[in-house]
Amino acid sequence: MTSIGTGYDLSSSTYSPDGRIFQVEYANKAVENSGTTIALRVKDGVVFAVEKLVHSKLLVPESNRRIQTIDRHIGLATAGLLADGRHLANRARDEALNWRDMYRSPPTVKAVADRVGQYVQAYTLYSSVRPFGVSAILGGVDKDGPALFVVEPSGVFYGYNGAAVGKGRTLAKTELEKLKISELSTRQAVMEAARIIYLVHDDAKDKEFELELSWVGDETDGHHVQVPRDLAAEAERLAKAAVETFE
Amino acid sequence: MEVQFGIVGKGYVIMASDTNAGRSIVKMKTDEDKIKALSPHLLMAASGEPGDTVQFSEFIERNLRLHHIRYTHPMRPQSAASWIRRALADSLRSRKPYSVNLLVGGYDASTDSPHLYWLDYLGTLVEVPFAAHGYGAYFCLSLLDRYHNPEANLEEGLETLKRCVREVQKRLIVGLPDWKIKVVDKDGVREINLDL
Amino acid sequence: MSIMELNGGSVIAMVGKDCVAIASDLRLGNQALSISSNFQKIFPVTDRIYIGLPGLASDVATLRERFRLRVNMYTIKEERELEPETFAHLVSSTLYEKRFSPYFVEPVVAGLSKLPTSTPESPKFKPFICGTDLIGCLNFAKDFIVCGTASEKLFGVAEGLWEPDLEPEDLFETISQTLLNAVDRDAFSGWGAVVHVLTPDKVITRTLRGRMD
Amino acid sequence: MFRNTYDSDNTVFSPQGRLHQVEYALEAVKQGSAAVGLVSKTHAVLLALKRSTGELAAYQQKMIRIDDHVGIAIAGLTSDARVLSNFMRQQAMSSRMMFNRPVPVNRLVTSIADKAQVNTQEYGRRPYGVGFLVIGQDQSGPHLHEFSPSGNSYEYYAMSIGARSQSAKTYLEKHFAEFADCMLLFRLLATILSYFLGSLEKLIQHGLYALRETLQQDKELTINNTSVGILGPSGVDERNVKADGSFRIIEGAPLRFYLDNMKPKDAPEAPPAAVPAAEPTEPQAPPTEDVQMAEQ
Amino acid sequence: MDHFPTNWGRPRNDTVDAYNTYPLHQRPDWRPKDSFADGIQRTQQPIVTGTSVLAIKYKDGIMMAADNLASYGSLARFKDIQRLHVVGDYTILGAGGDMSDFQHIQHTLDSLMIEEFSVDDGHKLGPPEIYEYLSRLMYGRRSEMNPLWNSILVGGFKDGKSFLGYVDLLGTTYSASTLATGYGSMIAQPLLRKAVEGREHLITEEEAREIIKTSMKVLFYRDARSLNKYQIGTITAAGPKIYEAQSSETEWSFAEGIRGYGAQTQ
Amino acid sequence: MPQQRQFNPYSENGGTILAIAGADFAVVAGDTRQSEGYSIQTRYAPKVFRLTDKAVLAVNGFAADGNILVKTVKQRLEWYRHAHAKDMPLRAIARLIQTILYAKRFFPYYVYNILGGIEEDGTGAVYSFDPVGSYEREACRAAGAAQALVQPFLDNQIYFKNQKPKPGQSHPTHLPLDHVLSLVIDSFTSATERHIEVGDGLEIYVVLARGHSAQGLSNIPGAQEISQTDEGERVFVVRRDLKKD
Repeated sequence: MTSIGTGYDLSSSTYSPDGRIFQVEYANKAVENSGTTIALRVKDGVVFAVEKLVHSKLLVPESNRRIQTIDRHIGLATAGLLADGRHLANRARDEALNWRDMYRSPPTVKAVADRVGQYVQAYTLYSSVRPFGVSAILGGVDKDGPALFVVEPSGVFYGYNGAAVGKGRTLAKTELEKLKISELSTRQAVMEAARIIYLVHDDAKDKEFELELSWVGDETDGHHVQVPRDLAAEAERLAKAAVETFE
Repeated sequence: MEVQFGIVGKGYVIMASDTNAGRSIVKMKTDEDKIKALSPHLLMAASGEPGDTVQFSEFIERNLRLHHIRYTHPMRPQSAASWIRRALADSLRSRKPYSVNLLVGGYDASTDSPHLYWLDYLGTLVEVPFAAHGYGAYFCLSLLDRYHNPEANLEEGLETLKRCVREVQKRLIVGLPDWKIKVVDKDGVREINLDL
Repeated sequence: MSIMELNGGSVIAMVGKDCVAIASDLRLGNQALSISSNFQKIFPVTDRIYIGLPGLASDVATLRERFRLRVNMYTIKEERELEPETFAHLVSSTLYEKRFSPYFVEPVVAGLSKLPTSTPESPKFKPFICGTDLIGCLNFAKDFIVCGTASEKLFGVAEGLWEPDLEPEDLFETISQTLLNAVDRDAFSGWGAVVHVLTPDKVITRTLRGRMD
Repeated sequence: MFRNTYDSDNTVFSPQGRLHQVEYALEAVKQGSAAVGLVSKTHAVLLALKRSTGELAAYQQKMIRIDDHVGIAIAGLTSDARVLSNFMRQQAMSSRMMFNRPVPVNRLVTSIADKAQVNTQEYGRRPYGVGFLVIGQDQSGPHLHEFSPSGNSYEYYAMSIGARSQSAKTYLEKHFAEFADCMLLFRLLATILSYFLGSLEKLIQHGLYALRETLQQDKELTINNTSVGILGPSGVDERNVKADGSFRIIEGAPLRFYLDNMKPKDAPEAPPAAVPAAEPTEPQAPPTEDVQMAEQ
Repeated sequence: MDHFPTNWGRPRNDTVDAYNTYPLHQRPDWRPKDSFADGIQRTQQPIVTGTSVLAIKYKDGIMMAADNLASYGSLARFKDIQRLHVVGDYTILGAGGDMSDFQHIQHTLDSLMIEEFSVDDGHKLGPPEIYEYLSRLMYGRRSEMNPLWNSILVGGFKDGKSFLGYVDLLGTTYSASTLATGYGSMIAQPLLRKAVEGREHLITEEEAREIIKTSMKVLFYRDARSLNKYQIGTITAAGPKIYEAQSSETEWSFAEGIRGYGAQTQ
Repeated sequence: MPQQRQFNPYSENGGTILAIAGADFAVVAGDTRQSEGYSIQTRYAPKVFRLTDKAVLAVNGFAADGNILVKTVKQRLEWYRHAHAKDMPLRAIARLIQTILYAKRFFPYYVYNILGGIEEDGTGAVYSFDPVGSYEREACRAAGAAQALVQPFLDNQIYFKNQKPKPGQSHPTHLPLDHVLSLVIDSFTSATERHIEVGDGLEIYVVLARGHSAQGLSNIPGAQEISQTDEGERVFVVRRDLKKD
């Protein structure tokens, strides 16, 4: 990291001699330091799973939500600065509502991702603002079927069948590539997602974590909602068992 | 912009009227006599639509004289006033109603008492101790409420009248310099000139 | 400003025990200007029938004369005194004649009508009151009739104060309180009042002074 | 190293992806005196240590009423607290005006969290220098939330913020299991012992013990430097509390009932069933009766 | 004498306005003017309109009814318009008046429900809240002199409580156990009140249906802008339900004997 | 200039309200019918609202403006409670209402308000307003559709106008609560008889100053206490039916 202390990395409106915007790269660092967030696009829907690091026993379980709902059929899970994530979610909601105002029909996930991407990119152009310390996974089922996109702090976004961001993203990606995602059903995807989160969780560094699961698809007649408690408990039980046998 | 007063006192009725004849903003005549003696003991002051006032006054005078000739006795003030009211009431709903406001003052020889009647073009009739027509009413009815004395002799009555005329001349935006004052009592009708 | 409110004035009639009362204010005005505080609006029709005529003063006088004519003609032809019910219908038909250019007056009739059982020696009467609108729609009420510029106020106070079977003196008190309190809240009525209480043997007439403003 | 080049503007990420200005803002919260919040199944309480700049000065306000069903305790720059609490009051009122509905507590907290987030992202703005503990009650019962200037907000069973709040946190983490079923515990105890304290009082006791942990060496909890905010049905010692148990702040003399029932600091960690014969823990320092904030 | 120098030399009409008070003197404004400078003409009138909506409280909740007609003046323009609309899980709206304004309201309320769904914190907007929001919306637009030209019934059932309220283009709000808009308030309301008032909790669904059916039939007979095709909507513990369109059996045979208009007999 | 069809933002919803101040109490009453033209919209739409433990506001005229006005006043009172940790005194509420009304001087709230309650000095008080905020403290005031019917009756029975006291005595300056309540009920039954927009139901709010014993209310069936302050002020509501024709 040659440019530390050289003064080229103090604002997102400054290029370093080798043509990089360090503030955006530092923003990505913030993403990497946060709990793993993955999502799977399967045949009949999309599943989200988040490794929510628990920083205090006093936290009330299930009430501090990391997966937001953007529209009836679109969910958004973020990794990185929690507050930046909520800001993006609010913006995404406005964009979806604006789409409905204009076209009187539900927005496609791609359309929302595109608009969120432009919004995030704008924050990387000026020195008066800092980039979003967040990678946002947008998923949902629209008229073109299930869709999954990840918007990075630079504003660029790609479509995925399986996506992983945050701490354990590399291990999670390898696990996702092993799966034949396109043949999975959402129910199976929930099991797999839970397993991967338990797998990537490194209980040496941060002991406590809470698994947050949500999905959207035929099972929920197109609504992005939390995975029902019984199914989530079942997934966690299997995930715990799978992790022991994995070593 | 016509003003007329009537005041009843001990055995007399004073009638006063301005002498202006105006059309819109022009003062056409300054010696118009608006108070007509209908009969030896009956005075009538008329104001309102130019033309109607004179036409109606003469119409009434002729009819009262006809009554006097036909029934040998002059009509008493109360009956005359009622007859005049009937004429106005009928005219109100006729094709071309008279637009005339009147004060009728007279001395009733049979009861030795003076009477004053207020009539408007609608045919509203009421006997009153003092009366006024035109903008003078707004300025002077309150004065008359305060200063009128039914038992006053002629001199005191004229004094009260002077108060009213001076008030009108002071406050009314239109100047009314000349006034015609007539009195009816048991001796009949006579004109008084008052140095205002 | 409707023509009914040009001269101002209000009338109320009330039923008591074998007696009726009719009262009115004494003001004659021309919109806000008060002309006379002694303008009678209630006229005797017979010893046992009185009529109150609030509204346009000119029509009040005209109607009063027309009713007097028609009542006298009735009395001469029938050689008997007129009954209140009959007079009420006379009023109604007189007004309806002018259906499309009406007299601006809302008459109120109060009277004592002779009972069939009544004999010249011991005459028996039943209280009768009625009111009509300006084109003669009859309204026979059992308790009270109100009209004029203070009619709403009269309704309010009368409904509160009136009770059935009031003796003549109590009826006088009730109708006086009703009229005075009502006219005190009305700019176009007031300047004194007159009350007539009709009882089988006599008519009590009293003039009230009130606020005079 | 190089930390000081990345910590002057709020729009600058450090190489490790941290926002130092925001972290420093959290330090500002620690400058404020301690505040503690606890929640049971029926009640939510806030307790705060009030500071006074001297014998002649009044004690600083630490607790603010937002609506009938929401109250907050603040730690840090009180002027920032004023701005944010006004905004919360407007949000609460507009929810009643628009929907005739008490604002759900979590939405109130996220609304100011979102506001705070913007200050961590735009140049020329500084993050807020105040943290809140927010208690509220709605159909799903009482709640406790923590708002921090970073824009993060979390829901807790119990929490403390401000100076030396860590020591209170350790107390709370040790006993928080008891808060939830304070009601349960009380019923059990009531039958066995004539323990006159109700469940609310039990909750307040825990709060006071936690608050006491944050005191400096020679300091004591007194009726002047302590403030208690309560949400939920009326307590034993309370009068005229509205039926819906709306938020009320207790300061001054009425606190004596709670303070007198505290066990002295060094007593062994006896089970809470100790007979309440503890001598009054009135501070040796001359009573500063005259220095009184207006009755809240 | 007109004391404003900027008015000197301007045409004046003394008889009507001695002091030339109209138009009110204003300092000349030299800023560039756009075409909306003197205010756009926005006062409305309803174009495509729906007629009455009826609603009653009964044992299990609320029953509402509205015919499927949207008139264009006197033209029966659209015959398959659903004037009952479900909002959220506990509320039904029924609207008369301008149908374009009603569609705007439907969209606004749906967007509101999406926002509530997105927060996903267990708090759901019930009928009283939606009613209050709609009342504020209608009153707000009225206060801008640009009203939403509708009269709306809001029926709902949540947490065991039934709700029925009315709000219209002026923002006037009221609730009762029987409500009706437009002609319904004149013709149907007396029938509904006689059948329902005081015994809301005794009326079964069948009985409620009968009450609504008779009123809708009378309205079809008497309302010249009605259609014999209407829908009933119910909102009970089981949630909102809008039934298929139905018609009233009508009886016109008495007409045979009628000739001409009045007393004519041949 | 052609006269186009203008949208009229106002309407008249009938009903009548009245308030009477006693020495140490205040009574504020209103019927519960809401009508438009000849149609009854509902038989129960409250027009009288409790603002604080010592203040009650009655609104009458255009119902939409009335409801919004009450909500706005309550919100302003909430701000006062936030700032001062106590309820706004009656005198200040009256001035507050004036400012709120006058703010819309050129697009008024078409509402006649009457505010009743207990002043800071413990005396009963009534304030009456016109739609644009001119207000005055009085002993008794009626407003609304049947104002013309009720006000003269109150002049006579409360202020004893046109009545001479018995020789040697003088009219009572303040009437006892039970007598005032009977006058209120008579006023509304009379108004119901003669005015089509009044009827269905009557709601009477009674605000008692501290120390005023509630015996005046004990013999009134259906008196229901709805609030009480530490110092002792109490608010009751009494409901009656009125003719439904």
